[in-house]
Amino acid sequence: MCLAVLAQLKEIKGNVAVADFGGLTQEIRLDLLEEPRVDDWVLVHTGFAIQVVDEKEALEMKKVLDEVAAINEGMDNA
Amino acid sequence: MCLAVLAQLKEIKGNVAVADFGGLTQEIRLDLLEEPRVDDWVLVHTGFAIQVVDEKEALEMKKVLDEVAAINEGMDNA
Amino acid sequence: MEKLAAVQKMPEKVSLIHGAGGEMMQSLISGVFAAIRNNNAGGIGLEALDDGAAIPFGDQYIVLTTDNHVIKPIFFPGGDIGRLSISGTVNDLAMMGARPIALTNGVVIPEGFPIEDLRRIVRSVDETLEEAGCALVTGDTKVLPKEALDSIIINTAGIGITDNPIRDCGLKPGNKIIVTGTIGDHGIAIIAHREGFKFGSELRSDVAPIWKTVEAALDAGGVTAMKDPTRGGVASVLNEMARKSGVKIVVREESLPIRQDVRAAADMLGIDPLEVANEGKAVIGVEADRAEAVLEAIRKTRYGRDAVIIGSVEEGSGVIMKTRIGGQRFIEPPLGDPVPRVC
Amino acid sequence: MEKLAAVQKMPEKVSLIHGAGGEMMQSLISGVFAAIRNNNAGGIGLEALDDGAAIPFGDQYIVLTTDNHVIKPIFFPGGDIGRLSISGTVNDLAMMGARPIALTNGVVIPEGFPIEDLRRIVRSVDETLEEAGCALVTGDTKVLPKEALDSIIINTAGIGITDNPIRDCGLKPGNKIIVTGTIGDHGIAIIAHREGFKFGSELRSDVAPIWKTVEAALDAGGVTAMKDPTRGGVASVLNEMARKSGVKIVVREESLPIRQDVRAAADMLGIDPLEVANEGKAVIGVEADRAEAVLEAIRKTRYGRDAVIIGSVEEGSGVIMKTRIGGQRFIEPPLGDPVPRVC
Amino acid sequence: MQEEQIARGLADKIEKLAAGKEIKIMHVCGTHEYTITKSGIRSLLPKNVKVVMGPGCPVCVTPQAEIDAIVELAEKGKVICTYGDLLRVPGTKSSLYDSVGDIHIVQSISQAADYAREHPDREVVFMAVGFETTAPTTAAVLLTNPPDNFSVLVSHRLIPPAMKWLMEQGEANLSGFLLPGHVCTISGSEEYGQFKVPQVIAGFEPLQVMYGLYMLVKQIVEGRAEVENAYASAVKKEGNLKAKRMLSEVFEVCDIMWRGFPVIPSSGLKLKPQYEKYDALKKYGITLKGGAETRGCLCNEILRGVKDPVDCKLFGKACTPLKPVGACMVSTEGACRIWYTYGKAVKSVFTAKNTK
Amino acid sequence: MQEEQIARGLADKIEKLAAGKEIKIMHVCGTHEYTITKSGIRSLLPKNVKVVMGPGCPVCVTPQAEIDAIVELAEKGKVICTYGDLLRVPGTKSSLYDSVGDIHIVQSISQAADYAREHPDREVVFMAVGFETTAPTTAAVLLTNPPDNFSVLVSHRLIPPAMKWLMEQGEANLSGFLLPGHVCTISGSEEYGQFKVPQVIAGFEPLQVMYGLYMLVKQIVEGRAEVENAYASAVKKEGNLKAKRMLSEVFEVCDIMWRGFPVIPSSGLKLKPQYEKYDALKKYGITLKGGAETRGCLCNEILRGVKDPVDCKLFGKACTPLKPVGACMVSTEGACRIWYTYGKAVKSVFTAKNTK
Ligand code: SF4
Ligand code: SF4
Ligand SMILES: [Mg+2]
Ligand SMILES: [Mg+2]
Ligand SMILES: [Mg+2]
Ligand SMILES: [Mg+2]
Ligand SMILES: [Mg+2]
Ligand SMILES: [Mg+2]
Ligand SMILES: [Mg+2]
Ligand SMILES: [Mg+2]
Ligand SMILES: [Mg+2]
Ligand SMILES: [Mg+2]
Repeated sequence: MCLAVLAQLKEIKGNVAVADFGGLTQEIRLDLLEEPRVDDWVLVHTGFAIQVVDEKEALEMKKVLDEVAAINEGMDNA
Repeated sequence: MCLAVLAQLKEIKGNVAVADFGGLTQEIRLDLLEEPRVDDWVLVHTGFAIQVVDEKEALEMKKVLDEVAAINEGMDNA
Repeated sequence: MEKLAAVQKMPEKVSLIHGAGGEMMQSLISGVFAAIRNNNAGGIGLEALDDGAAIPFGDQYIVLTTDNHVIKPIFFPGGDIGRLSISGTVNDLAMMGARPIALTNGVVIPEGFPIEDLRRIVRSVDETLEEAGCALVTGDTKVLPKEALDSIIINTAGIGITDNPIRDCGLKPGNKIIVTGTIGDHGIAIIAHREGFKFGSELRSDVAPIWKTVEAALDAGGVTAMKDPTRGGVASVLNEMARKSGVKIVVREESLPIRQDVRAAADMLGIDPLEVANEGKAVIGVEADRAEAVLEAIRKTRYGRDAVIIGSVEEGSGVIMKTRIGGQRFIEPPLGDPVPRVC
Repeated sequence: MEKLAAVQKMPEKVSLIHGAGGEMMQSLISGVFAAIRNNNAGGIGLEALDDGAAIPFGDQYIVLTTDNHVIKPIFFPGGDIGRLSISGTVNDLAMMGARPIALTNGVVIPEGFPIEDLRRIVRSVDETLEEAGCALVTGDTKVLPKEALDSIIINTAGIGITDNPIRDCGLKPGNKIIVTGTIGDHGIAIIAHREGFKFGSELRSDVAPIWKTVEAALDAGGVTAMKDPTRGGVASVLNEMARKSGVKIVVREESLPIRQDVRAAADMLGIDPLEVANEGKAVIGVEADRAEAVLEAIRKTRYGRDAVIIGSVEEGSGVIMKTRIGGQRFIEPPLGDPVPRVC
Repeated sequence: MQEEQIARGLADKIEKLAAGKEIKIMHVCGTHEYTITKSGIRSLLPKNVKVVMGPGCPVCVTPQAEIDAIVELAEKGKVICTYGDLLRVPGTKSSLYDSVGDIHIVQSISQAADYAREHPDREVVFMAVGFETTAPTTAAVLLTNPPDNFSVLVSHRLIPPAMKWLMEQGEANLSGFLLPGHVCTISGSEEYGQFKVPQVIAGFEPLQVMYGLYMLVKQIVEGRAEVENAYASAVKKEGNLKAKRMLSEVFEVCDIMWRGFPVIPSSGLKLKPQYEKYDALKKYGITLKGGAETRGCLCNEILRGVKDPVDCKLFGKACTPLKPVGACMVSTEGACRIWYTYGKAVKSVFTAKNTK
Repeated sequence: MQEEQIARGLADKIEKLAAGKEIKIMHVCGTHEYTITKSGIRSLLPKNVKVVMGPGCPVCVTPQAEIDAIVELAEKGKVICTYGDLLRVPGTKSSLYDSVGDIHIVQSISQAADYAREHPDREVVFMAVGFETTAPTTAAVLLTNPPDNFSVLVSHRLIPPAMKWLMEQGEANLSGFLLPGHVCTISGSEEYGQFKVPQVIAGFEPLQVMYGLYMLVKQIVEGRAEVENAYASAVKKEGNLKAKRMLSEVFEVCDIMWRGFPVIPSSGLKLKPQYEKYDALKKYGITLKGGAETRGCLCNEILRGVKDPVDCKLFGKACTPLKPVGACMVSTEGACRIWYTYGKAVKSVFTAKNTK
């Protein structure tokens, strides 16, 4: 538990949004978010957005890459 | 109405008999007959013997043949 | 306009009667499947609606045929769906004059089907292959949920080889019509068994691969047409052969070979033995002067002992029966699967 | 004793998983159907469990294959059961290296099936035949009561011709493994559509007859083995080819061609695209020095544009995936049909 | 061959006897129609001797309301046992064949009772159609304590009251009746004496039918009006007394509607009070919905012998054996079905006679 | 390739950090297990760093009694909507998959409610499994007036009480916990402060898991015991406050049994009185039958991390993915199922490390 997928809100109508899952769009429910906005990146679990994530990049490799690169250097230096 | 087939009683047990339908045997019910006897020829309709027929020959062509032969002669003479 | 009307008269939904091998099946096929344009690989194709197709290959023909087997019960007196699936395809190949070579087996099984039953079917398939002298060379197995399918379905396709395909449309006025054995054995046995009627004696299906019987007929020479009287029975096959050949067939009622017990059961069930399936018989058209020789050759084979000439071919159309009392009537193809009746 | 135990472990009843194309299907086939002794007509027979059988005829081979098609829904994005039934058989023939010549169609229809749907299927069959350059030459139609069957079943058998059959067991250490296009398109599209999931964009089945793609590969030379990753997907086919060839296959995760939207839907559904069916793809083993030439030839064809080399063959056994992060794991054949999951 | 000679002999006599007259014979038995059709008897008769079918097919005369009732029971989950004949008979909306229920074809009511005995958890209803021949079998089973989960939808009818009603209409142009041999096996011949028209009881082999027709034509031509018995081997004057006793123990006579006819007085059977517990309609609270029969269907006139199937505008168009409107198109012995299937054979009669 | 470099870098650091120690990490999330297995993470770790799976698969921890209840509802003709995961989970006699009912696989509870809305004549029951991540979606649907023919069988459970109980058993030999990222997205990280053991919240991409493992090993080796967040992009300290509000509006905490465990205090959710009308058990009068779990199954010890699947006598023999005895063999993320399917991959770890 629990499979969740990243998606971007494209259109909002009440508590439902059209979300883009990377080439695929699907309607999801927004009940669990305080103030969802179009273009927000959200985590989707069982058809509901469960959290807005800081930025798209946040969940992508980039951040991890940077952090890990830093660790690697730190360790190598250690 | 009503399909009925000629059969010969082979074995009797209470109100049921094993009847021979000319190469095939099947159980039939005898409820509708007064005094069925083994070797009787009967007319069978929906699994029940509905009447004992006088003789096997009675229902066979033979009798008709004779009658008709007589008619034919009679007519020809007429 | 005539034709358009006929097409429009096609019902909106497929009904059981469309699968009963009679006129309605013909109308479904001609109304729907005949639309396929890529229907011929050079010889006898789909358009012929014969027992199989024939494709020229070198100076011979590859004959190809297929049949789905959906019989219930799957085990019945005289056979089972395994023997049926092999015999059905061997016989269709034989009806095209082809020696059966290799068969396929496409099995669709309902979830929950007993493995032991499957083994029994497979054993029967193998025994029938042995008898027919051919091999099952490739297969496919699918399983469907129990809600989706209630009994096993076996498709068998097959190939055979012939120098000279026999058609079902080759009858010529003057030909004799041979039936290779007793009529109605399979259909009457199945219906009696399926309906749970208790018959003391054993009605048995005639299901068998009859290539050797057919081979004997072909070797004797003069065969002009063949078809196996499966769904729809002899009534249906005679009509189809007459229609496709553009001839009339006249059959004498008293010549029809019908077993005594089949006749008795048919009478009790109110079903005409001419209208039920046979699974080990052929209806063969033969040139009149070869008829006796062919008959004799057939009678020497295991499955041809009761062969008889049941009628002859004339100019005209339709299938006429000269009845026992000298009346005449058309033999019409049955409309649907026969149901036992009491009146 | 080992073997006896394995046979005794066979369950008493067939279950859905026996039809899902994985290990259980293999066990059903080897535990039941392998008992058929009349299984070979002189070339590659039933015992090979290849995509089809090959029968020597003169100095060529007739290839014979069969498949039942039971897909639901019968109309789906990118195709329908008609296109599927033709493509499936054309592709099995192609997988044996054979040019498809003639097909059969055995249709089992549930009572009440709309005639218009049947017409639509028949049109699609015809279009696919046209595209594949072969003909449907013979057929059979059965109708079952609505209680007995809930959706149409189409069996398609077919014959093809080849000078030189290709096996699924021909992999040799050093060979490269090519997949002719993106993986999982059909299975993911079907599951998404069947479960009624509302996807805005169009996931589409890849169902297509790919003889021309295969022909290009064969013409380029060096092909050692072929199989189409239908039921059980690429995961199943790689395992089967490795097992039958007695080799190990090593696949690099990052080389696997998977469409962005298929990946997204697969993630959402919790299903592995390697474990679902493809209906217009081939997994091809090629000698290493011909790999680039074969790949180039394939890529020039309509259905081969996204072909890639996904891995290579080594001595050993099993199928190993080198993962994106440098880990490794076995790719196991799936046990049953994949079901969407949320956790 | 001998059979053929005899039949031709009889046909010749009939032709000679009937010369110059228009004779129209009604039979009231589906099995007579079957024999006549299957052995091509009409092809042996002269043009001026016509044989038409009356209300003698139990399936044909079962009204839609009764079909609707049995279909309703099927839809309510009862196991329905029926003779195959009834399977495709259309009710208002559906036939048993097209219904969703659990339908068993039986050859005998006793199979239905056995099924109920073997499946005590199921409710089993037997659809009891048929005339005097069949009704005693229902009585016999009800007299032998069938289980509580067994009941019958009684749809039995009697032939003589229908013939009586028919003759009272005046509207049927008939020279005489070929009486139903198996019905008479039970009921005997006496009862038919009430009708002052030529009548002959006949058996069912082709030659027996030919013989009966010959006797009837002879009686007609000779201006007599009696009940003659050409099936004496099976039919006694008094019929089957035991069967008649059982009938009257279980049933009492009632007025009943026939398909194509209005309610005919004293032409039906209903269960006596002590057997009402086996009455499926009462047991499950089903009421027969009387109502308009399908419009345009001439079953009515056809059964009365005043119209032919081809007179019906629906014949072969809206009404075919695949989609029957009236019951005459359902049964293989229904007049419309027979004309539809074998109609051309009528032509072959004349072809046969003209070309020889 | 860059990913591979990074992963190998992390693995090297882990190996160096852990050198000479035996480290056993428990994760409590099926999706973590999936990532670990599918990307071969165990093949990258040194022998002395083991990762085991705790009670983090909602399907694994659903007791037979709840499966029996939903199967009973299916057999009573209710339409059952469920996530695919639950389909093959065996109850006492049957799974939903093997039951005769009308079972719909849904991707979301809102599809189930829509189905009920579109089929007002059917009774629709949704089987609501899942932890803190999933429970709010149930709350959200119940807060938006689902139709009267809709109800839920509430099978939600909470992770921290289970971890607490687990640690109180003393019987689990664990160095630290990899915390479930998506559960924490809702619940936040604060709650886990109560546990005085090393803990790291991790995401689900292979590198995120590697990164979380690295942080956890570092924390363990450094002798700290804190809640670190390696999934900060999604997990806030306070979690998702709105979702938590909705949870407490609809549900109250209760004691509940877990498969393989006894009743764990305050580890379940039940509907508050004002939502009881949506409680399928109450609505249809079904009682959960507590009872002996299958004998010989070690799910219990396996989930606690004290036994491995291969310690179970039934493993691979009486218990296989095709005929699972315990739920750990059912879910693709169940420990037994994973060992059965990918077990050999464990060997390939060492092969890989030895041959390079
Ligand atoms: S053709 Fe049909 S509608 Fe017309 S009278 Fe006959 S049964 Fe009735
Ligand atoms: S192998 Fe099966 S019985 Fe043993 S612990 Fe795992 S799930 Fe339970
Ligand atoms: Mg044929
Ligand atoms: Mg065929
Ligand atoms: Mg055939
Ligand atoms: Mg296949
Ligand atoms: Mg032929
Ligand atoms: Mg294949
Ligand atoms: Mg195949
Ligand atoms: Mg295939
Ligand atoms: Mg056929
Ligand atoms: Mg191959």
